[in-house]
This record gives sequence, structure tokens and C-alpha cells, in this order.
Amino acid sequence: MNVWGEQLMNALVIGSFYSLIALGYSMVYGIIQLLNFAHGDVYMVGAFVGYGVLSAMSGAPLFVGLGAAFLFASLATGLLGLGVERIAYRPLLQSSRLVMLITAIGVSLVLENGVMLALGPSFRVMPVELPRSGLSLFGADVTYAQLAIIATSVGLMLLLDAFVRRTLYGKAMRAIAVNPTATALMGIPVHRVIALTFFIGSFLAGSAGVLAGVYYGKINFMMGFIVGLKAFTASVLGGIGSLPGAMLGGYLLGFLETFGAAALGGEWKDVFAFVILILILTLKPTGLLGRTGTERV
Amino acid sequence: MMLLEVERLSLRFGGLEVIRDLSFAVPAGTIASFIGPNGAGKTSLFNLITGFYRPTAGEIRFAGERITGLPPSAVARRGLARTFQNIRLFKTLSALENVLSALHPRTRSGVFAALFRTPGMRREEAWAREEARRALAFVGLQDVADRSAGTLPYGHRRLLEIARAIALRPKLLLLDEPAAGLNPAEKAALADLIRRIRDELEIGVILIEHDMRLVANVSEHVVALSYGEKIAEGPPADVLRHPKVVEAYLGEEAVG
Amino acid sequence: MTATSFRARASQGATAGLLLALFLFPRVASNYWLDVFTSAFFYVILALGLNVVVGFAGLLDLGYAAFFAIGAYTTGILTTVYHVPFLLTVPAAAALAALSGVVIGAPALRLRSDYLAIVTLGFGEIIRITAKNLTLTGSASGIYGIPRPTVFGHALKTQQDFYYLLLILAIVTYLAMRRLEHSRVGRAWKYIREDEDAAAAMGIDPFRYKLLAFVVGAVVGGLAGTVFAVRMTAIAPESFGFMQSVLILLAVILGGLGRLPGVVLGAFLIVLLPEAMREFASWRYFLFGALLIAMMHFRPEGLWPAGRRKMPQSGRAALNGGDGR
Amino acid sequence: MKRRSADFSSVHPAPRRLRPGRRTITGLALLAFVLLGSGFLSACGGKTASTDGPPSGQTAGEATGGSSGGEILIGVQSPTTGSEAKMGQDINQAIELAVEELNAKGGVLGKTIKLTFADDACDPQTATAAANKLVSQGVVAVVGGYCSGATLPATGVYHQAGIPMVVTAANSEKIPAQGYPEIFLVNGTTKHQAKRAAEYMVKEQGAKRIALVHDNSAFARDLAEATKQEVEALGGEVIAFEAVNSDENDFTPVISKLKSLKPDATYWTAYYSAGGLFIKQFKTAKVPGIIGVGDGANDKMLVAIAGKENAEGTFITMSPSAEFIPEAKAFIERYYAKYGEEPGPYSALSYDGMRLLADAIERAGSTEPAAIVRALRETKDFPVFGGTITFNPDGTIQKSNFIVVVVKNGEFALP
Repeated sequence: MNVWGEQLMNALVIGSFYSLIALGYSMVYGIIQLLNFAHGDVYMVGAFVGYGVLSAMSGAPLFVGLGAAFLFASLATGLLGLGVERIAYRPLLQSSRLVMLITAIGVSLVLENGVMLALGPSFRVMPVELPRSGLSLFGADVTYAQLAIIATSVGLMLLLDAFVRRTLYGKAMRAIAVNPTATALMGIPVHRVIALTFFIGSFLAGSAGVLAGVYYGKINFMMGFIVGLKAFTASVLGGIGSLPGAMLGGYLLGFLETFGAAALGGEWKDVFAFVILILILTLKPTGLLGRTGTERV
Repeated sequence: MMLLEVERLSLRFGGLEVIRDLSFAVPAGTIASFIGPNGAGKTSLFNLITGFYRPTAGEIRFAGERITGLPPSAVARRGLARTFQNIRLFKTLSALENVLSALHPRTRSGVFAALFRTPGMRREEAWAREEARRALAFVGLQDVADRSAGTLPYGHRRLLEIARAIALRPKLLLLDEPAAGLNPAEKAALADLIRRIRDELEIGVILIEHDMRLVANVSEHVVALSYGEKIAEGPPADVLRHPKVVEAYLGEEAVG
Repeated sequence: MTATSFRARASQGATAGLLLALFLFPRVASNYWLDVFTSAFFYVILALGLNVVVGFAGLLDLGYAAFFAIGAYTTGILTTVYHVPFLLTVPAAAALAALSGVVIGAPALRLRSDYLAIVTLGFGEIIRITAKNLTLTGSASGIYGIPRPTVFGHALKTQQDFYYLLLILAIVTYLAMRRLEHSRVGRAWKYIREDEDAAAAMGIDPFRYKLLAFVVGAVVGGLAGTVFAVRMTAIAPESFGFMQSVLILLAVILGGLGRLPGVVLGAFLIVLLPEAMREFASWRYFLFGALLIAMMHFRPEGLWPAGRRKMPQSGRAALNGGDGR
Repeated sequence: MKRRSADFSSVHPAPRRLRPGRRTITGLALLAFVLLGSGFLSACGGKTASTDGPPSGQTAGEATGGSSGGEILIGVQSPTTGSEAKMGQDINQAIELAVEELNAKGGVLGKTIKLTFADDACDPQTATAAANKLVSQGVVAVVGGYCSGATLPATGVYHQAGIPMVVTAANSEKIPAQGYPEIFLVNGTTKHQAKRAAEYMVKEQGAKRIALVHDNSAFARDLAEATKQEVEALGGEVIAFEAVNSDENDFTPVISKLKSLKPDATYWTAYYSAGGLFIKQFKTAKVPGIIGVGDGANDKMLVAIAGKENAEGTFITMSPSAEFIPEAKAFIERYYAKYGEEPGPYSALSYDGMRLLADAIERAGSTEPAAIVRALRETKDFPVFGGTITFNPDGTIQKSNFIVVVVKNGEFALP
């Protein structure tokens, strides 16, 4: 038996969730400097949509159901992201950061409590159970489910990376991040690119929501709050605005938290994460992979 | 005595060299001008002198004291006031309140004085208002003291910014394109005002200006910059005719 | 002008009438309504405290409940474990709140405004979770059996006692805030909020005044916490969570950032609305969220009608000017 | 130039003064909307409340003995909003059923019992307000109380008003420890439960190495600490005393640790939602030994969350729930007939608590709170489901009422 190996796997799984959500934070921040406080709740909505799909397809084979839930929930949350951007954020694009941030807090409250009002405050149990089977890697028990989650997450991140590097949209995204006005003057449809960014970010958070919902089996309307804050921590850790930074930050936070909790006791796990957040922000606000830009007048 | 001395100053943003190995000195009680085409680094130089930018290398001395690396508020407290190219007033506050901001370093009442309205605090407050009104009157804005700054006409806003800066009672005042957007009559009044600031208040002035007539008219010393380097320095008549200056300005309307 | 003086006199009359009504209220009100109004006064104090940070200085603090918690726990622990009389715990709580304001503010205030918001949120959570985990703070069950205080020989016991205590404290806080607003310090905050660079160019050290705003806000929050502890006689970490911070922030934003009567109105709204909607209690936070979004879109300067001449944009400015880097 | 504020002011340029009216009007309209809205809602609220009690803000009589005419007003405090809302509903329905039956038999002292409900939201602050509301309505006694954290400060309010409270579910040791003579607990306390859990693990299952896991909530931590004492008193060894954060879904750090310690039995003292996940991850990680949970996790959802396969064999220590008490069968049927659902875990206790209170008023021969307190104190062998009640001087019950059930085929069953 290999406890360290198992802790490592746990860290990788939880790090995958953090990374997927952190990407959305980072992309949105990179492009419009908004801390999308409601992003964690998009993850929660993803889990609930997945729950709905799985419930509706309860007769289907496990993998068909899971595949459908994954696709459907990711798309649905992507669309949710589009809607939120259109209704709540776009009219405020010219406002200050704080106006946007307070709006995002409002959106977060609306999403959480909207789900609560529609579906009730109690926990829902995912109608599928993942097989417990797995294999032994260097003496550590690893389930196939864990491996599948890590593989799916890494796959999504590679796809995103290719998209941002190779396509025109990706280039436009980076251009807007550098100078929105100039980009608009070049004839690039800034609003459409921003909307696409929200779509992709929300898509990733929604997919994380389904994966986490199925993996843990239990979902409720508040599940996105703490995870959202952690993912934000992860994106800051890696350097907000940087996509490789968000991925790195997610996994790094997963490790720090898992091993920190094992050493200090589970009750201090969140404190540990927030202390990391504060330390990074005050000591090296640009994070590990963030750009150091001069932001003076 | 030299009031402002700049020695081998450099500023780099990433790969971009904004100011390169710049040295010059301005004596006390002088009206000086920085000229140069757009992007020559004039405003960056202001930002370096007033502490908004930190130089990559070099040193700035003010009244004999090294001020390199001090934060803007500390530089201001040592007697260096400035205005901004794009007018930075406190828009929602009244003209008087705008000027009061400059009296901050010369007053001291804190939280406790405010909570208990100590007699000292009340005296200080009355004095500060009086002083602020004097500064407004100096630039001719005494009648708009209670109007909010954002609602003033453009020319008044320029003047208000100057009133605010002189209320600081600095030794040196840096004006960033004070004549931009003014009509000929207003420009003439501005030239007068600048001279009065020096003569009556004994404040040295450095201006960044594109209007060469104004530069020639008021300044006694001119520093010409191009691509972050000093290309000429001296009395206006010499500098404005300097071949490098003419070359730098070729194509720019300002020469004529 | 006659119109002006009439207006001023009318508003003075209204204020006096309102205060008289509030002082006479216990004669007619049931304990229940006394309790509701006492809570409202309490939120008035908290909102006025947070307003120094958010409204005056333009800094977004998402962890204000932490200072409130520090005050409450200081009084709770000192009175129950060390049997210190209530009044002696007050300066201790204020000092501790001020100290924690410096400790969290000094590094965080150099950050950009939105980062500051998140750091304060993290700080708030750290305080709550720490209170939940430590034995000293009674872990999750918190501290209970906090003795009722004796203030200048008068033992505060009944609902009425606390009603008057909080009413008076709320009025005192309000007057103090008004004096602060129109002082040299209050102006410095306004300058920084409107344009940090211009303020710095006038010799005002933005960092120093931001820190001062943070500390003043922390002290008010801490003092409110001490009163909270003796009023409730029991405190638990869940009273100091993120939603509490959001609630206080909502009060500040609803009424009008930086405008004192508006902040008071906001505090009353956040207490009275849920009481009025008890049957719809589960809608509470949903509506609060929707209200936040609507406010930011249509009226970021708050509900309180803009004054005749006084800074038509102050609310907006408070939000925008806080955009330091 | 990354100053957004600069952009902003260019969108809203200075000459706003030209149209000062519009903003003011929008503001007034919004304000009016909010105020009207609250007025409208409070009107609704008042009406709804008046069906089961006097409208708030209006006392039903004098502050004490406020049961004029042919009615006795009794307050019910429970959480009907927030995460524990279902528990509050179970409690309220059981009490309502008891009152309906009592009134059908002619009421108490010839008067009918009338209930007024107050929501404590399982939150200390709301609970204090709720208690004050009940006191101001003039209730002669209070039943209910689910969350210990919320019940604690509320008992202080009742104590000051001299009004008795029969606490039907909350069972933190801290409630009797306050020494308020007006407060009586019909549920066994933490100590009773800890003793039963330790007996089951150490004596009945022969476990020697015990792991205890709580979530730092008042209740769970107290239970874990009490269990540690009882286990050690019985000669067992507590090899792990761990806390988790129940807002989270991932307990693997703690579980991996347990796996390396190899406990004979693991006892989860916190609530069901996190408990179900804990069991799931515990079994998935193949930690050896039996696992059990305290009564905070006494909910069918435990099995659903853990998964049927994982939950199999889990033991649960609980207060006597109606379904495991043979003589409660009729109660379950009546409850089902009235509400169309099974009683909740604390329904039977609440039903009994209300009956006990009615009995005490009858014995007191008065609705004077002080007389009711005396009568409650003198309660002797009052028959309840699964036993009888006699109070200790501190207001706790003398005989433990805790039972152990085990998950069999996904259902709770007596072992």
C-alpha cells in the first residue's frame, strides 16, 4: 500500500477540477479584467444539468449516459455563460472594475439561489454510480474513474491550448487582452470575441461540474462557492490572465491542499488555501507565470 | 544655485527606452521649457521627476536633495507641484475643495481633531479655506469657487489645475501642456499668469509645450528632447534654431 | 434663498420628528418590533463603518464581517473566560480590530482594487474558519452565556435597554461619520477615491489614508461586534460568514455609497425587507442578488435621491475612483 | 492606459446637470418600488401568520399567561428555512398532529391549544429574534428546537422571560449546562449517545482501535469528544481524532490517513450529507474496519449519497425514531394520513414533547409559566415512545433513549 501515491492521485483529481475552472477565471480576466465571481456557480449549474440528463437517461448504458451528460451540460453552461455576459456584464463593459465585480457577486447570488428555489435546498444524489474498480500503481489503489477524470481534463486543456494558439479567434482574444480599443479599430468584433471567451470558460467550468458531480455523487446549490474561490486562488497562483498559469495553478493548489490537509488536519484545508492566496497576491501579484507589466498612468 | 538637477537618467519599459542617459539642470527661479516631438519622452520625464515613474538608472536632485525613488506624495511635499496633460481634477468636488487638496501637506488635524472639532482644527480649517480662496483669486477663479470642477468650462479647468498646484506653495511647478486647447487670448493670459507665478510667488516653472511662440515668449531656458535623448539645451532663441531641433520637428506644424 | 432655507428647515424638522418617533417607539412597539429595530440600528452602525472603506475611500472590502467577529469574540472571550467587565473589553476590542486592520490592510492596500476585494474575502473566511476550529473561540458552537453588561451602573437587560443603547450608538456613529466626512481626513479620502494620482501629486499619501480608512472601518466594526456579543449573549462563527459581509455591503450600496443618510436607509432596508417577507424567506438572497445587478446597471449611486448640489455623482465616483492600481 | 475609470467618465460626461431630474426620478421610483414591495409582502405575511397565531407586532394578551379566553398559546421554534428546513417541517407537523389530537379530546384545562410558529433558520441570530417574537406574542411555553447552536441563545431569552421550553431534538450538553431551570430536554444528550456508540463498537463489535471523525460543528465535535471518553473508559483506543470541512466534497486526505492507520471501527459524528460522501470515499479507498454514524447523519439520504453498496453494514446511533418503535405504528399511520409522508427522525420526539407539555399544563392546573415549569420538573415516568421520561435536576432525561440500527439492503433496520 502506498499512501503517498494515493494522496498524489487525489491531488491530481481535485487539481483537474480547479484547473478547468481556473481557466475560465483567467480567460475572462485576461480579456476584460473582470473577476467573474459567479464562475464557480457556473460549475454548480453544470453539475445540475448533468444530473438532469442522467436522470432522464436512467435506462441507458453508463457510458452513453455519462457522455451525453458531459456534452449537454458543458454546452448548456457555455450558453449560460453567453447569457450572463450579454445581460449582466456587456452593458457595463465601460464601467469600473468594482461595478463589474459587484455585479458578478449579484449574478452569483442569483444563480445559487435560483437553483435553490427551483430545485430545493437539499442535496441531490447523482443517479449513477461509478464502478469502484481500478488498478494498483506502485502500490497505490487508483480507480479507473480517477484516471478518466484526469485524462478528460488534460484533453480539454490541450484542445483549448490549440484553439487559442492556432485559430483567429484565439489571436483576437490575445489582442483584446493587450489593447481592446486598438483591436476594435482593426475591425475585429470585440464583443463577439468576449462572448466566445465566456462561452469557452463556462463550457470548461460546466464540464468540471459534471465530472465532479459524478465523481463525488452529491450536488447542491452551494457547491460552487468554495470551489470557485479555490479555482480563483489557483488562477492567481499561476498568474491570472495566463492559461498555462491557470492549469499549473490548479494542479499546484491541488497538491498543496491535499498534502497540507494531511499534515495540518482537514479542518485547516480552506485556511491553507486562502493563506496561499493572500501570500501570492501580496508577495507576487503576477503569480508564477503572469506577465510583469507596468500599469502606470 | 541649481534647483533641479537630473543626472544620467534612464527609463526603460521592457525593451523600449523612453529616456536615455539624460542630464540637465534648471536654476532656481527660472521659467524653463521641455520641447520635442510627440513621443520624445517629455511627459515621462515629468513622471520621473515627480515620482510617478521609477528610473531604471540615474539620479534626480531637488534643492540639493536626492529624490530619486521617492513616492509622488513625498516629492510633492518637498516642493514640486505638477499639472497633468489631460487635466486631472476631482470632478465631482467643488473648485474650492479641489484647491483645498493642495493644503493637505500644510495642515495636520487628524481623525480625533475631526471627531471632537477641536478649536485648533476649526482654526486650521478656516485658514485653509482662506488660503485656497487666495489661490483661486490668483488665477482669477474666485467667482466659481463653489461650482463643481467637472462643470467648469475647459479654460477654467486648466486654470483650476494651476491654482491647485500653486496652493501647494511649491518651489517648482511643472506644467504639462498648459496651453493645449486654449484660444490665442487665453494663451496670452496664460503667459502672463506663468510670469506672475514666477515673479509674485517666486515659484520656478517648467512647462512642456508645443506652442513654440509661447515657449519663446515666456521661457528663459529650453531643453529639447527627441527619442528620449537631449538634443539641445540653452536659451530659447538658440535652441529653437538648433539644426537637430529643426530636424526633429520637420513635418510638425509647430516649427512655423 | 427662501426655497433653500425652507428645504433645509423641512429636512431638519423631518429628522427631529423621526428621532422623536424612534425614542418613543418602545412605548408602543412589541418586543418583536423592538428587536427588529434594534437589529436595524445595529446594521446602521456596521454599514456606516463599512462606508468609510467603500464609500469614502472607494475600496471594496468583502470581508468586513471579520472585524465585527474580532470585536464580538474579544468581548465574548474576555467576559466569559477572564470575567473582565464589559466596558473594559471595549477598548481591547477596538485595539484588536485596529491591529488586524493594519495587519491585513498594510499588504493588501498596495494591490489593485479588485485584488483587494478578494484578499479581504479570503481574510474574512480565514477568521471565520479559525474561529470555528479553535477551542479558545468555542469552535463551532461559539461562545455563549456572555453576561449582560452594566454601563455606568445601569444593568442592561431588557429589550428596551438594548433598543436605546443601539439607537444612541447609531446616532453617535452617524454624527461622528458626518464630522469625519467634512474634515481634512474625509476630504483626503474623497481625493484619493476620485483620482489617486492627482491626490498624490498634491502631497497626499494614498496608502496612508487608505490604511487609515481601513482601520477606522475596522474599529467601528469591532465596536459593533462587542455590542453584538452582549446583546445576543451567544456568538457563533456562522454569524460572521461571507453572506454577512455581503449583506453589510448591500446596505452600503443600496442606500448610496458615501452618502450617510442613504447608508442608513440601506441598513434599514436590509433588515426590514426580510422581516416583511418572512413568508418568502427563501427568496431573500435571490432578490438581493437581483437587486445588486439592477443597482449596478441603473443606479450605481444608490437609492437615496441625489442632493441638490452635493456631488451628484458621488456614488458612481466611489465605485470608479477606487480603481487604483 | 489601463484606467477604466477614464473610459467611464467619457461615457457619462460632465453635463449631467442638464438633466438632473431623470436620475432622481429613477431613484425615487426604485425606492418606491422597494418600499411598496415590502409593504405588500408584509401585508401578505401578516395575513398568513394570523391563521395560526396573532399577527406579529401585536401581542395576544399580557406578557405572561397570555392565553385569554378558551385558548392556550404555545410557541414552536424550529428551522423552516435554510439547510435544515426539512427537519423543522417534520417537527412542526408532529407537534401540530399532537395538538390536533389533544384538542379533539377536549384540550387542556378545558381550553384549546393554539400554536404559533417561529423560524430559527438554525442560526443563533435568527433564533434570538424568533424567541423574542414568541415571547412578545405571549406564549406560555415553547416546544421545538432542532439545532443546538440556535437553541442555545434562544433558551437564554426564554429563561429571562421565565417561560418553559421543552427541547425536542437539540441535545448539546451545553444547553443543560447553562443551568436554566425552565429548559427541559426530551432527547437524550450527547453523553447518552456517546455511551451507546462506545458500547456498540467496543463491547458488541469487539473493536479496539477506534477512529473518530467530526466536522467541527458544535454538535459533531461534542459527540466525538464524548465518544472518545466513553471508548477509553471501556478500554478501547482512539487512534485518530480527525476533523473535516463539511462544505467540501473531498475527504480523501483524511481517508488516506485512516487507511494507513487501519482502524477496527470508524465513527462519523457529523451530518448525513457529508457523511454519505465520507462513507462512499471510505469504502472506495478500501479502508478496513466497520463504519458508523451519529444521529446527525440519521437520514435516508445517507444511503443514497453513499451508494447502496457502500452504505451496507453502516451502523447508526439515533434517538428513537418512530419506525423502530413497535408501539409507534399507529402514530406513523395517523401522521401519514394527515401529511402524506413518513414521519421524520425527530417527529416522534416532538410529538411526545408536545404531549408532555400538555400533560404538565394539566397537572399544573394553570397556564402560569412558573407553574408549568414546576409541573415539568415533577414529571415522573411519563410514557413516551420506547420508554418513559423522568427529568434529572438539570432538565435532561434520566434514562438514555438511544438505539443502534444498521443499514441492511439499503434500509435502516434494527440489528
